Parts: sequence; C-alpha cells; structure tokens
Amino acid sequence: MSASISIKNITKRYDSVTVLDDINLHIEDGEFVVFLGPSGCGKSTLLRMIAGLESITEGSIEIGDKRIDTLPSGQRGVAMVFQSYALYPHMTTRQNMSFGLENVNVAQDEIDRRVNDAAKILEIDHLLDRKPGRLSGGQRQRVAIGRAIVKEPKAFLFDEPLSNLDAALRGRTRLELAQLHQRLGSTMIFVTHDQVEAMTLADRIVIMHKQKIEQIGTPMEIYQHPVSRFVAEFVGSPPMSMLPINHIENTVDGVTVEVSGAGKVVTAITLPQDFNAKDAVIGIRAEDTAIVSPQEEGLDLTIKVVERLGDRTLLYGTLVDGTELIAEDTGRSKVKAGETVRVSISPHAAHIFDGNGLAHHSQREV
Amino acid sequence: MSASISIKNITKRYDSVTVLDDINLHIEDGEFVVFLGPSGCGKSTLLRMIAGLESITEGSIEIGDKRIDTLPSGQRGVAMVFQSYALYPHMTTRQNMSFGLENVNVAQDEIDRRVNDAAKILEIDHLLDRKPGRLSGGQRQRVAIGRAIVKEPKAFLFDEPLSNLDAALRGRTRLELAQLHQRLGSTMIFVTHDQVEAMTLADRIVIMHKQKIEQIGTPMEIYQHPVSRFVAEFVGSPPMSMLPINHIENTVDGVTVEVSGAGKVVTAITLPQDFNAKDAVIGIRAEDTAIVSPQEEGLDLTIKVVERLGDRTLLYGTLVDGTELIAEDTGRSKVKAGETVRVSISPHAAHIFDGNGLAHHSQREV
Amino acid sequence: MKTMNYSPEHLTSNRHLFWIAAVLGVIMMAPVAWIIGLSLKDNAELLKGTEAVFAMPYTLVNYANILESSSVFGWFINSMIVAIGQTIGVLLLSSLAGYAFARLEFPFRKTLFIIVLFGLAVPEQAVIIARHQMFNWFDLHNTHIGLILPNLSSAFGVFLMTQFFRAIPKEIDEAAMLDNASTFRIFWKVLLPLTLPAQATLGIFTFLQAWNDYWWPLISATKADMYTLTIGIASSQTNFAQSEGLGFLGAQAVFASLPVVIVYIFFQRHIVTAVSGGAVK
Amino acid sequence: MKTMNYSPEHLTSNRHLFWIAAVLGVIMMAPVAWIIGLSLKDNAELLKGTEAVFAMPYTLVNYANILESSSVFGWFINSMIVAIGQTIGVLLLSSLAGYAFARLEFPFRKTLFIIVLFGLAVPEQAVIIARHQMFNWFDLHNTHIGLILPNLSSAFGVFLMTQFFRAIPKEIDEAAMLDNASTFRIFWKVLLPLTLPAQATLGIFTFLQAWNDYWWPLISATKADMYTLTIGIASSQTNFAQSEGLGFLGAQAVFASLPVVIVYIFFQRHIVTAVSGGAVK
Repeated sequence: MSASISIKNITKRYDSVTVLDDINLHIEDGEFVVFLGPSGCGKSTLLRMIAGLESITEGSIEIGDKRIDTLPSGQRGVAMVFQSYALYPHMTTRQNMSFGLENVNVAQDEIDRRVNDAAKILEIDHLLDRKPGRLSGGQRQRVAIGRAIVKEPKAFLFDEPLSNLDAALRGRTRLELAQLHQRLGSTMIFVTHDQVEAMTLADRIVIMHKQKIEQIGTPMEIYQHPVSRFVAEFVGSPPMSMLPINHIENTVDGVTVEVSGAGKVVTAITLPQDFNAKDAVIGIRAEDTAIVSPQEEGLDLTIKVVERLGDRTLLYGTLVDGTELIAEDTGRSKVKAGETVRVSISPHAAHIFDGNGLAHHSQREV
Repeated sequence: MSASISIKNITKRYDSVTVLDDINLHIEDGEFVVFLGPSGCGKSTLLRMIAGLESITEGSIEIGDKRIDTLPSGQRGVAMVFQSYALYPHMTTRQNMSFGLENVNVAQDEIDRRVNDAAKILEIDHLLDRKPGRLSGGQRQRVAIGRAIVKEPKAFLFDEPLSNLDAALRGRTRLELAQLHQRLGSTMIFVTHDQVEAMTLADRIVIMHKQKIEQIGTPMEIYQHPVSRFVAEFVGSPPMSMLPINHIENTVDGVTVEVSGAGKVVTAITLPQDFNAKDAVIGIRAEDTAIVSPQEEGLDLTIKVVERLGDRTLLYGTLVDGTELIAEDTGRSKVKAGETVRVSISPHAAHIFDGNGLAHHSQREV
Repeated sequence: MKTMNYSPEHLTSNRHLFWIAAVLGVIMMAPVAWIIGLSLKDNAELLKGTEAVFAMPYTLVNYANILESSSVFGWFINSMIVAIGQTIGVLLLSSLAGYAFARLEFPFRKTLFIIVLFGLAVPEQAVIIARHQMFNWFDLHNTHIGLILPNLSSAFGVFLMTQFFRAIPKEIDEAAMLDNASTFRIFWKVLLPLTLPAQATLGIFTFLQAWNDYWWPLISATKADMYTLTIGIASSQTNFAQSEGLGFLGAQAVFASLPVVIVYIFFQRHIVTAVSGGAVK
Repeated sequence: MKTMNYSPEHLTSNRHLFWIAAVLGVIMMAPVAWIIGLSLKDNAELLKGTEAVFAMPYTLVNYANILESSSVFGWFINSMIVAIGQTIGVLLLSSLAGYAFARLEFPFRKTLFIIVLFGLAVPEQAVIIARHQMFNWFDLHNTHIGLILPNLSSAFGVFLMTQFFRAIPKEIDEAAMLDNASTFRIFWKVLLPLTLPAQATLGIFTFLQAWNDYWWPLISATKADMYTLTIGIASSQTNFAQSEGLGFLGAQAVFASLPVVIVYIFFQRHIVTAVSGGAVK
C-alpha cells in the first residue's frame, strides 16, 4: 500500500521569484525522510506540491509508478498532518477521522473498523465523541495523525506537526512518531526547521537551503560529514564553533592549523592542493572538546556563560582574540563563569571549511 | 536598585479552590530564580501576585524592606515580560519602551538615554521606529525585554517568555538572557514549564507541584538530589527511568535491589529502618547507564527506538518483564532497534524512591 | 496593624461605567415601558392626561379591539412569509457571496466587492421610486416575491459573511481537499457549519428588519390582503383620530412588535455568543 | 505527450460564483442607475414614457430647480449637524459601554448587556409615539438635540465595540498597568487606538443612517428651518404631482444622497480594512 516517491526536476516560480530550483529526489518505499532547513528555504512548498496544494511550474512527481502531479489532492493517495492540525472544529474526533473515507464511499463498517483501530493505536478511543475545542493540543495532534492513518495512504506528509506542542510533549510525540513509523512501515515525509526532530526521526535528512537541496544523507552522515559550512552550522545543538584559521601546516597525519591568536589545533584532515584558504575556518563540536589541566596542550578559553544541562555542562567562552567557542564538560562540572580553562580538541573530530564553505573531514572514524 | 524579594505565607483561594497553599520563599538581591512546574501548579499565579495582577488571599510580599502587596502594579518597581509579549500594537518600538517612563514623568532626555541604551544592548536600535506588526517573533521578544529594562526595575518578572519562539531562537535567547542577567545583576524571576530553561538559567530553581513548593535548590541539587519522585521525573530529558523494586538486600556499601524479573542493581544508597518498600522504585538517568559487553554484569534491554542526537544516542527499550528503560550510548553508537544489549548502571548514580515518593540518594559524590 | 491587601480586581470594578451602561439601558427601555403603559389604558381616560398611565385601572380593551379586525391574522401571515423568506434568502446569498469574496479568485473581485458594499451607502429613499417603477414592469407589486426581493442583496450580510469566511484558516479547506471533498462539499459540510454564529446574528438582524420594514410594503402592497402587519395596523389607524386613540395606538405598536420580541428572546443566547467572539476556535 | 499539470489554483477560480456576486451587484446598482437617469431628463419628456431615459437629450434642469429653493442649504447644515453629532455621540457612548461590558465587573452587567442588545429588537415605530410625548414634555422638538438624542444609544454600536474590546488580549491592559498607567490612560491611550477599525466602521454606518433617517425628523422637526435635507426635499414634493415630476423626484433623491456617497467613497478603504479583519495583530 505504501509506495516510493520520485520528485523530478521540480521548479517553482512566482512571477520572477524562484521558490524551488530544479529539485530531484527519490524517496524509497517505507522510508522516513525529513526536509530540514531554515524558514524560506522552500521545504514546506515542496511538501505542499506533493500534496497538490501548490501548483508546479516545471517538473513532475510520481508516487509508485504513477505520475500524480496531474491529479487533484484528494486523488493522490497521500495524507497530510498540518502544523495547525486543521481539524474540522464542528465535527467530533470520529467524524473528523471518517470524513475522508465517506468522501470516497468506503463502507460504513469498514470506516468504523479503521477509525477504531487507529484510535486504539493512538490511545484516543475515549475521545472519539469530543470535538476539537474540548481536546488539548497533544490530543488534537493525535486526532490529526489518526485522520491520516485511517486513509491508509501511500505516503504520510507532516508539515512541522510538533511545533505547536510544548517541549515535554514534543519529545514524547517525537518518540511515538518513530514507533508509528516502525509499526506502519509507511513512506513518511516530515518537514521541520528543528534539527533535533530531523536527527531523531529521519532515515534520511534532506537539507534545503536557498531553494536547493544542500545535502541528502542519514542523520549520522549529516552530523559527522556535513558537506558545507551551512549544514555544519545548521545541524547540531549547540552549534558547531567556527574558529578562523591563520595558518595551515601539513603534517604526516593531516594538517595542523593555527587558530587566530589562540594556539594550534592538530587535525587528521588532509587538504587538497587547490584549497581556498581565504576565510577558511575550523569547525569544532562541543562534545569533541574536553577540559584538561593547564599543563596539557590546548586552547585557553575564558568562560562567559555556563549552561548546566544536568547530564552535561556547556561552557560558552571566548579565546584570547575574542573568537567564540563552545566547550563541553560533564554534568558535574565545577567550572564557573569568569574562569579561564584549557580546552583540548580531538584531532579526528574537527572539520575544516574553505573560503567557499566546502567541508573537509578527517578520513578516519573516531 | 535591584532588591531582594520575600514571599511570606502566601495563600490564594478562588471560592473553595486553593490555588496556592502557604508559600514561603526568599529571593536574594541579584538572584535568578526559576519557578518550574507542570501547568496548573500555580507558578504563573505566584508571579502575577508579585506583579500585582492577582489578588492575594493571605500573606504578604516584600521587595527590599518594603511591603508591596498593598500597592498597585505600577508602583511596585517590578517589570514583567509576558508570554505573548503584550506590546502595544499601535506604538513604535520607541513608544512601547517610553510609555512606562512617560507615565511616571521621567524627563524626555532621560527617557531617550535609557531607550537608546537598552536598544543598543538588545541590538534593536534599527527597529525603534517600527511597530510590533512589522517585527519578527524574536524581535518582539527583545522589545518586550527592552520595555522592562528601561524601567530599571527592582526585579524582572518573566512569564514563559521563550515559549512562543522556535527551537533555535529559544536556545539563543536563553543564552542572551543569561548574559543579560550577568550584565545587569538584577533580581529576576522566570516562570517556565520547560526544565531545560530552568536548568540552564537559574541560580536556584523553585519546583512547584500541587499548589506547593516541592523543592528549592540549585540546578545541580535538583538534578542530582531530587527530594521526590515527582521532581526526579519532571527534571531531566529524557526522563529518569523508574524500575519497580522486587526485593531489597543490605550490603556493606548500601543496598542491592532486585529489579522485577530483570536482575540486580548494586547501589551505594543506605536506606532507613522504616523504609516504605511498597511500590518503591529505583530511578536511573540515561547518562548513568553504559552499554557493556554481554559478559559483563547488567540488565538485558531490548531496544525499541534509537534516537540519534548527534553527540549521543538514546536507546529506548524494555526489560524482560516489559518495564521501560532509557539507556545512553555515544553519538557513534551502532545499536539498532530490535537488538538486545546489556546495560550496566553506575552504583553511585541510582536513586531509590519509597512508596510515598520520597527520595534516597547515594551519600558519595560520583 | 492590618494593612488592606491591594487587589487588582478593584480596578475592574468601576462603578462610574456602570452608570453609562445603566443610562443606555434606561434610554432604550423608557419609551418601551411608556408605550406598554399607554396600551393598557382606556383611551377616554388618557384624553384627560397621559399621567393616568401611572395609576389603576388597566385594561386589555385596546388589544381586544385589534383582534376584532378579521384581517389581522392575514397580515400576520404575510409578515411571517416576508420575514422568513427574506431571512432565508439573505443567509443563502450572503453566504455564497461571502465565500466567493473570501476564498475564490474571479475577475473584478475587488471591484465587485466595493460595489456590493456600496449598497450600504445608498439610502432606500433614493432608489424607492426607481424600484417601484421596475417592479411595476414585472408586475411584482402586491406579491410576496415583490416584498421579499428588494432586500435580498444585503450589503451588511455580504460584509459579515466575508469577514467570517476570511477568519476560517485556509488549512481547513486544504485538509478537506486532501480528504477528497468536492468544492461544494467543502463549502456545505465544512465551512458553512463554521459560520453558524454569524448566520444566527445575520438571521436575527434580517428577520427583525424585515418584520419592522415600513416603507417598501407601504408602497408595494396596496391591496389590503397583501398588507404586512406593520402596514395593516397603520392603515386601521385612520379609523381613529390620533389624539383620541393613544391607548389603541400603543396597543397596535406593542402587538406588531411582539413577534420580533419573541424571536429576540428565543435567539438572544446566540447573539450573546456571537458577541463573545465565539467564531472558529 | 504533454500532460497538463494539475493546479490547485484552478479550484479557487470558480466562475459560477462570480455570477452570484455580479448579480448581487446588478440588483444593487440597477435602481441607482435608473434614478440617476431619471434625474437627468426633462419631466415633460418622461411623461410620455420612462424609456426616454435611454436616449438623449439629458439636462440638469431638475438639479437647478432644487438649488433654487433658498432653504436647501439650511437643511443641508441641519443634516450635517445631526449626522455628525449623532456619529460622535454614538462612537463615544458605544466605546465606553463596550469597554465596560468587555473589561469591567459591575452589578447587573449581564442583565444590562441583554437589555441594551434588546434595543436591536425594538422597532422604531413601536416607540415613536412614546418618544414624541416625552420630547414634548422636555420641549426638545424642533431642536438639534432633539434630533440627535434618540439614536445615541446604538445597540449595534455597543454590540460591535464590546466584541472589539473583548478581542484585545488582556495582557495589553496588564502591561499598561505595570507601566503605571491609570485606568483612564489605559482606555484612552492604549485600548481605544486599537479599536480604530471598528470606530471607522461604526462611524460610517452611523453617519449614513443618521443622514438617511426619515421617520423621526419628520415627526420631531415640524418647523421648516429645522428640516433635515431628507425632510426638506420631501416637503417640497407637494409642489409637484408625483407623476408629473419624475425627473425632479429623481434629482431630489440623488441630491440628498450625494453627501453619504461622498462619505462612503472617502472612507471606503477603512470599511474594506475592517472587513479584512484588520483588528489587533
């Protein structure tokens, strides 16, 4: 029932403004794909084009082997969960879930079966006779998902469905969505600007930036081998620290770079001959740093803000020349704001970005 | 200018419903205190009582040495940042920030000076002539904070000010608030239901539950030594796993407990004679677990969902009897859903909660 | 020493503004009370002075006199047909037009909207002669259709319904499109039910206005059996010199207003709901 | 083979509904066009048949005849005073009452609100006799105050303003309280400016209604120099038999409507803004 989705040479223009520029993407049957990007990158537009809610300027979309961009929304076999849930306010939960099936003349007992099954999965059986106005945000969310499930669609489309939930509920719902995907094995496309959601849910992440696809890959590929400075800075929380490179020195293992005024960082990265060193930076994730004793080698970091997350502690500080760096310490860290600590950097975990934003990584896995 | 706040025997009742029950709290001058609790715990009501937006049934509030619960809002010397920002839609940023000063007849050049200073600190100088309708969510937030700063209040009151921002902006604004507190050194009270905000911002956290204060302490005290099962489950993400205890055995170092059907956990916790073992549970945080080889001692966990957060990986699984446990692995974890792994638990990091929800911790620091 | 707690609730218990509301209420209700008083008095007694209203005896003779006229029930039926027909028509047309203006793209949409709203500005007196002539051509005078038709295009109705349809989030339409609902089904089953508070408000206003309408029925319905209640009762006034029949006049006014008062009391809850902003949640 | 892309925008380009809007527009505009046509024709020519409207020659003689009456400008001034006075009064009272009903707690708030809204249901005919008597006692007939006063308590105005004040989030008031603003300053400087779209809408409606009012001025203003334009022009009608002066009648109707049309065109942008739901963002 579930099916693959092929997006071929999709372009979208409003008058002279290009919103999406020659997008190509194949999504496997049963895959969970997340479109991730900042607002205005076109990710929602692309989703809405698959749903048939936006017209396509050029290109085509296929679900399974069938071209669907010529069909109206209701006949494409996709179901969508909206950011605002978009439940019908005057209908009960049951009516909300049945409406789409009634429109295609599914038999009443089949409708009842599907609604009851979906309600059981989502634990909303006791809410079937309530209207949306009497449901909490989390419950509305479940009803919206239920309305999608009962249609047994070829693909689920999620448009930032978690953004109206509070932090605790968002975490729990994220987990439930992952389990739902495991259980149904359906093709799912999920749009978000939240990189944690993307990392935790996706089989593959499609990073979109400036009307184009910037990178496609598994969460680990995206996190560990970002193709560009944009991806590196967008994915990961806290963001990767970027330190300007003053000087590059080749070593046996890779290169050693001098970070402006603060000292040297040894890396296991090999740079190509034509490396564009102008405005090049070295990128370091907080978890690849360690606080070491002042005798050991490393960079001196003056701490501005200490963020205690319980299981770990983030240290926001500046190097001697004012460059900002975020380091990580354990949850029981004793470091206080105002102190200067020595930070060492794992040689295999650093990333170097050239003047064009192109990434270079260590060849060895840590 | 900044001052301490004393809340003495505050009770609030609507007819027969008690909303706050005999609250006592002293906030030091310059302290950043977060009221944390689930919705309906009374934290917002307490803040609004300090602001003078809710009447007090019994008790008194002092700022500095002055009793203020007898004064109208505007004369209490506090400034508040609302969840919805509550900017005046028909006024420009400058007018929004000036309005409160004009009402108390501050001289025009003094108003200008304060508004310009605050605008510079908050980097909204270029927005002074715009109306709120033309500002983004993040910019509105800054204006709301600016409106508070210019009043140079004795205390800042924040009512879930970050909840309308998206994840990325929320993280950044959190950091800026921490820096603002460092810079101004003012007394600040911050209400939230988000434990990450509480952990990262607070000097002290006040955990509220069922109309009462459940625990007051630094973020580390709250995280490492929760006084009750409620606090332990509410603070920390992912939540602490709670495993039912079948049997307790005293050892030299503390107790060893048998977790229902799954094996034994060694702890360094000493339990009192009158320990209420009925419905007692052992609580384990994900970061205090480790994935070990099957030869080593530990609990067998069948993984249901793998959540890759980049720097670490959360493993949601069940023990043989179906009890849920969340374990943590490194960011480069190779564990897949469906596998069974052996999980070891650090003996000093577990917490035991008796049948009344009261906590017992290891006496030794890890 | 016991200090009074400051209570912000005091701020909102403003007794000055109570008086404004109270005076508004009195201004509105005083004439109503007076006319009811008059209607319950003997006409001869009122001739000596209207202060008689404040004293016994009261009588229902004026109402009895109205009901003696055998035409009253026919007029009542006419009023009902006109008011109900007009209400249904206005609701239907306004809903369709409001939906069109709020949701659809069509040529001259903005221009048409301004023209329709322009109807708010045109006084009935200005067009009543032209309308009279036109209805003459189509032989529509002295028919129910002729009484209903002119007020079907309610500028206020289009105004209100457009506003209401615009307030419904577009995602609701989109969800219904994905649910494979046709445009008609989206309008009928999804959007229209959401405008119920507006329908109730507009319906009540239209009914009241149609019931109380005087000008057009006076001009269009010239045969006694096509009179509406308002016109019919006014026509019977000629039997009494005005100064002689003050109580009878009052009874006529009260009697003609009774149905709208009943409608108002019946739907009052809905009006208040609509005021409370009970639109789409 | 080139397949047409499906475009969801097609769905919203519904040409059927264009016709509903267009027909509404025509129904509204046809009488207006007709009356303007009549007003530009010689009365004698119209006597032969009104189809003369469709052909040359056109003339302004009817308008010239109106302006010959020396009283016209006095009536115009009266209309202006009454319409503007009524508009200002309604805006002020409705805003205060709306604020009170939306924000304040006072005794009998709900009851008073229902009584005020009840004013929507009472037809003018029902109370006009009582009102006439009352104004007689206070010697208010043939005064501007007498013409303005009865319509100051606008049930619709209170209704609209209450709705608008309720739509303003309470946090705005609270922020102003913390900014040490007095209740009056909160109302005047913070809340009232936010109701501007409603004020514009209510103001236009009130002005139009006051200008076009016929009943009450007819009864209350019995001296020629207190006539409003509507009454004054109607009074001059007795000089012409209706069938003889069709063109002149038309010119009168058009002339009396001109000010409201000008007001409408001037404020039209605000009406559309209010319809677009441009309340508090």
